[in-house]
Amino acid sequence: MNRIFKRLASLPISFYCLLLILLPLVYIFFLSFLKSDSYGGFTYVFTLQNYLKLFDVVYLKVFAQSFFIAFITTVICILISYPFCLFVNEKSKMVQSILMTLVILPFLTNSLIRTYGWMVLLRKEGIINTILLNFHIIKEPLSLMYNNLGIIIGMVYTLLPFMILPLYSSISKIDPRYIEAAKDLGASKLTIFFKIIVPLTVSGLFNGVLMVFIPCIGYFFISDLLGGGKLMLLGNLIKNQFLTARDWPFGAAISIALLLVTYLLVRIYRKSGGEMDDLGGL
Amino acid sequence: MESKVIVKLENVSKSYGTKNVVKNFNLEVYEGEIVTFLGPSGCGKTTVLRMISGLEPVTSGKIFIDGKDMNGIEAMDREVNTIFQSYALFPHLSVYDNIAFGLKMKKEKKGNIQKKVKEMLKLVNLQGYEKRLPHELSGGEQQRVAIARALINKPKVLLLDEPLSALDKKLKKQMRVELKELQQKLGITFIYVTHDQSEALSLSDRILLMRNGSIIQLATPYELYEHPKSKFAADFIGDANIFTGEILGVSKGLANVLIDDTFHIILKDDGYQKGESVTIVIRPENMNVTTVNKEYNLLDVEMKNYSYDGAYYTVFAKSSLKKDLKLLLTKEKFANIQNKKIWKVFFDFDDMVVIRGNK
Amino acid sequence: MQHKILKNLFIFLVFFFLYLPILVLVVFSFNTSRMNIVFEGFTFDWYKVLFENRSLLEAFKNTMIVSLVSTLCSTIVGTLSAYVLHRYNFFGKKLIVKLLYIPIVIPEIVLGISLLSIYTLMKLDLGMFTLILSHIAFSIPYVIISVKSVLTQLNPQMEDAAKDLGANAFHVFWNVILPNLVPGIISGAMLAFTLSLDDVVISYFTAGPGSNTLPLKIYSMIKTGITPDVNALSTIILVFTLFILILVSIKQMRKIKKEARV
Amino acid sequence: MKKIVCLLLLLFLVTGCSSNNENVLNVLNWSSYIPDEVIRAFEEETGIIVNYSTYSSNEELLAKISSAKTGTYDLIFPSDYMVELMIKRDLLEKMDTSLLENVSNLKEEYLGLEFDVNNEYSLPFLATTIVIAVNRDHVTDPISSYNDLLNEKFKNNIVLLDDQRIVIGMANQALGYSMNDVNATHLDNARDWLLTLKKNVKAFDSDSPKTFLITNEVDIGVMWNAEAALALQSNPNIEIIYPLENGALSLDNYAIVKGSKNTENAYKFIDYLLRADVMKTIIEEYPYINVNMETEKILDSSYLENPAANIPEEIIAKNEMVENIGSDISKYDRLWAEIK
Repeated sequence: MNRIFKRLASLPISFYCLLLILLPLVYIFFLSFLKSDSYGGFTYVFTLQNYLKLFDVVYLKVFAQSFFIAFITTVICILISYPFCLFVNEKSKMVQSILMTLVILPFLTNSLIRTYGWMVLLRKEGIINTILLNFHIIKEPLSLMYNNLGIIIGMVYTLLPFMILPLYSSISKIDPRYIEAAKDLGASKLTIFFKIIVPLTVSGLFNGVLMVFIPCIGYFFISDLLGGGKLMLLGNLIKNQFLTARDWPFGAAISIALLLVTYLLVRIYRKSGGEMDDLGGL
Repeated sequence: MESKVIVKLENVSKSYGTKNVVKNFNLEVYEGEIVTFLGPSGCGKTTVLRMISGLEPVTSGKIFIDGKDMNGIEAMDREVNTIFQSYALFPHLSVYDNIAFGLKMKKEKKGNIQKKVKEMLKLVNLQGYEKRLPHELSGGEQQRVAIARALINKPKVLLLDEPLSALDKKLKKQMRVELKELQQKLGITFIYVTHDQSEALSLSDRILLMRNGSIIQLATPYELYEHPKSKFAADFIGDANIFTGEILGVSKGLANVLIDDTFHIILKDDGYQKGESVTIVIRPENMNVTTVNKEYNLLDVEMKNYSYDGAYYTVFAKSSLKKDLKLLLTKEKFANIQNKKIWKVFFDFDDMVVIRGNK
Repeated sequence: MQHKILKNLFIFLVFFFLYLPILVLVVFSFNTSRMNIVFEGFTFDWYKVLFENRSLLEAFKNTMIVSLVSTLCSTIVGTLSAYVLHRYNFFGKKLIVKLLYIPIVIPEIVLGISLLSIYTLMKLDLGMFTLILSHIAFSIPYVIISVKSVLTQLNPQMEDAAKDLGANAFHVFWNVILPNLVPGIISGAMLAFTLSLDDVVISYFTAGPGSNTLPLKIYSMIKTGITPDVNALSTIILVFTLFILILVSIKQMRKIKKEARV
Repeated sequence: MKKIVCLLLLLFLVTGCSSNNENVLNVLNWSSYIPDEVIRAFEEETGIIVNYSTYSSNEELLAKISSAKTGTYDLIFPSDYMVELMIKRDLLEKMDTSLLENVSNLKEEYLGLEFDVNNEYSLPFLATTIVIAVNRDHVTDPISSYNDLLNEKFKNNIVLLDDQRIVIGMANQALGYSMNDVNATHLDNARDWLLTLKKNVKAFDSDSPKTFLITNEVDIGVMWNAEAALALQSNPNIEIIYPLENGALSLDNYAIVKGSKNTENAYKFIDYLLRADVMKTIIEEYPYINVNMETEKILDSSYLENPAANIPEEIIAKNEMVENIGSDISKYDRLWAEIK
């Protein structure tokens, strides 16, 4: 009976891992070495062509663009999240928990709808431009979307809580006596921040970096809606390979490259002392 | 009258990988007695208990309960029950449901269960607590629920794994008495695990002293205290002044032992060989302060410090020996020495326990 | 003092940033103007339009089915698995523990396309089934982590006690462990449900005919022009989420108060 | 509580499965192509449930058809060159026109075209051509050809279709080549031309370029005629320009997917869409180029007088069509990635 229970109970998770995680990834890996034929399928011929294609200047450019957007987004998220979390952490426990709930709340609503809200705000004749024009702050409407700025606003907005939450959780764990001790020893505010707070929250920080940087590369819908389809990101490129160009092997190769980047970031996160269980928790 | 053997361990060993936690354990526990496994933490006493209960499989050897070989029989099917160190009450179940748990697992009839739980609640003095949840009870009450939950299954042996360690000192003493009374009332065999020697001494019929997975000594509390068979036993049970020395010579039924190269102790001869190592144990309460001049076994000492606990004075004294001496003195005796700088201690033959060897 | 004002101002600005687009949508869902620029007059028309949009309601129904079914399945599998991984050692466990983090860290798009490829390979119809399967695929790890965090806090002797009292492995899990996991299970299920409700990327690749979900529908609505009924829809979703959140927090408050009394 | 949840789930499952019954039709069509009410009326009339999904490019359609299991989709609406490709790849079922009562309504000139000479696999649904729409409220400069769009004044002021064949074809035509040119040097020139134009492009959008014009996001748009017609309806100051270049014509067609399980229903739906009055409803909602003779007779003036809807025949006559270019498509793919 006990053995049977153990066997039965371990079946679902084994099947799940095998069929829905391992198999798809192994298959994608396998696909990435196949030769694609024009318009459609692939032939079972081994080739490295798909990986060589990644080094074509055109596609390197797409990588560069994606990482640039992801990098800028991550930096902005960090710049907002650190002071925000530090200031919130100074409030009473009750206020803190209310504020953190308020951070999560918007993200329980549909992300596309929120993105649409930004479209209403950022359009040439949208709310922001209208207000600025009416108050004669600007003479010409600003270009706030259908460019990189729009993409970055959208990405920062969508991903900000993934930086705030892990950072807040590690900041709130800092023993306030460390900071008092540092003050007592005559450290300036900047020194306290860089020499005490940052080192103590480094795993939370990398958790945030991981959870912002990686999705940023793949969120094709934000660059579609707020970027006006002008900037091709890796997400769009992969999507095109699978849904329009139908070059699955090449799409698979890009995905594998993306997985490598992800793996690298996870390694850095683990090195910084982060726990896998702390990832992705809203 | 020879009692029936209820639990028997034959060459039981347990190892995790290459680490041997329990080594060649042999033990017979008689029906109706309280046997205590005593030893420092990590000595393997809890492991032995868990092997008896079936929560831990044996690596080799056999365990018999009531004559039946327990090999291959799981915890759920053994007629023993355990009271855990943290009680392990089910936090989501009421007192009633906690106590009824074992019977429900055996699929007893509802009416039966109700009746038995009621009896148990009465036994442990918790009538009216049926609907409470464990976190609404005090430590002592939780303890009693744990006892009731185990006893309701009418186990042949009750295993208790440090059951009192979570309680404060006063409650501990009270529960000790309650446990003993309960055991006498029900006549169930207790196997009791503790690292607290005073608990072991006051509760047990027999104490099994363990160290590093092996049995050091199995004896009644009196035997163990008065006649420890090893230095470890002497040291672990109660306080003791322990001296190690070498037999210099034997003559006229007396043996001469040299301690720390300075002090000679004369013992009654017990067939000692010249050059043999011996350990001499003297309990603090057996250290005699004397004003009479004896010819031997007199040591000049000087008071270092003392403490008073209400009944006795505990005195630490300096002498020519390396280790300080510890003495337990009555008020009168203490008054005698209080103002003297140097005074004498006499080692009587009858007060010294001699352990051959220096282990 | 001045510092404090500046700090509060910063906090306020961050919240302003977080709530601005939502506020805009709510306000303009009552605006008679189609263009969303100036508030011309108050109307409920867009709500009426919304409830006449059959394909949108269809998408809503699909979303609810997918989210509920996938949440139910992933909660059951996730809870059982968290316990199995915590309690037992079995062949392949080490690998499984590592694999579990993959759906959390890899880009959603990679998970989406790899699932799509595997469905094509296995000749599965793209539709509700594949959609639910995909949602289960990305939800399970979140449930496991959430349940695991409660599991590790349980008294390990509790399980021994149950066995000692005659419970078999199934009874130990069902009667003793499971009831104590409820908080972890609930928060895991809530997380799975919200993730599933809002998923765009993975659904984009694994949905088929007749399985359009709300996020996909909204995506195409946004892409095909300005439609104030989207505002109305988002307001409804927002109010709905708020309602649930308030319910949950009231329940939690009561629990905290009750515990405080004891 | 548990029971209620279970019941709810059961209910959902039952209602979810009920749509899996026999009488369905799985349609895969362009977004914004057939109004909701037309489909509802068909469902009411026949009791057939239409599962309607959309795509926004021919390539996406092809990808969906080839990756989905056979029998997933019944009726699709591929454009000309895609019909040819799909015939070659054996993705289409032969069409039995005898089952269609209203097939005689179709205009001759749209039948028997090169991509499916005998209309064995496809029948025309709607046609569309590319026009330039200019908001004359803000732009006064004369515009008559694609090359005029390179004017530096139009910085960040143009919306183009997010369609590589059409946009690259535009560049080819502007440079005097055929829109289907695959010559490497010609394509290099096309790339340079497009990179220059890109400075003026605010967005690439196939789904709703009209929105950009209507919201004054941009003042110039190169788009399908129906989009332009709708923009014109909401802003009469928009001028519709037929480009000096040959321009592009695209013909979208009914086609039944190989292995379809509901062919009978597909024919019923095609026949329904071929009715004069049904097509009138469609075309008035989405003013594309009408290919139905009988519909022509009953069209309202609002359609006939809209220069973006009622396209002169000589314009259509000189339009080029997108052709299947085989493996040279990879050159287009790369060029597309290069300009984005």
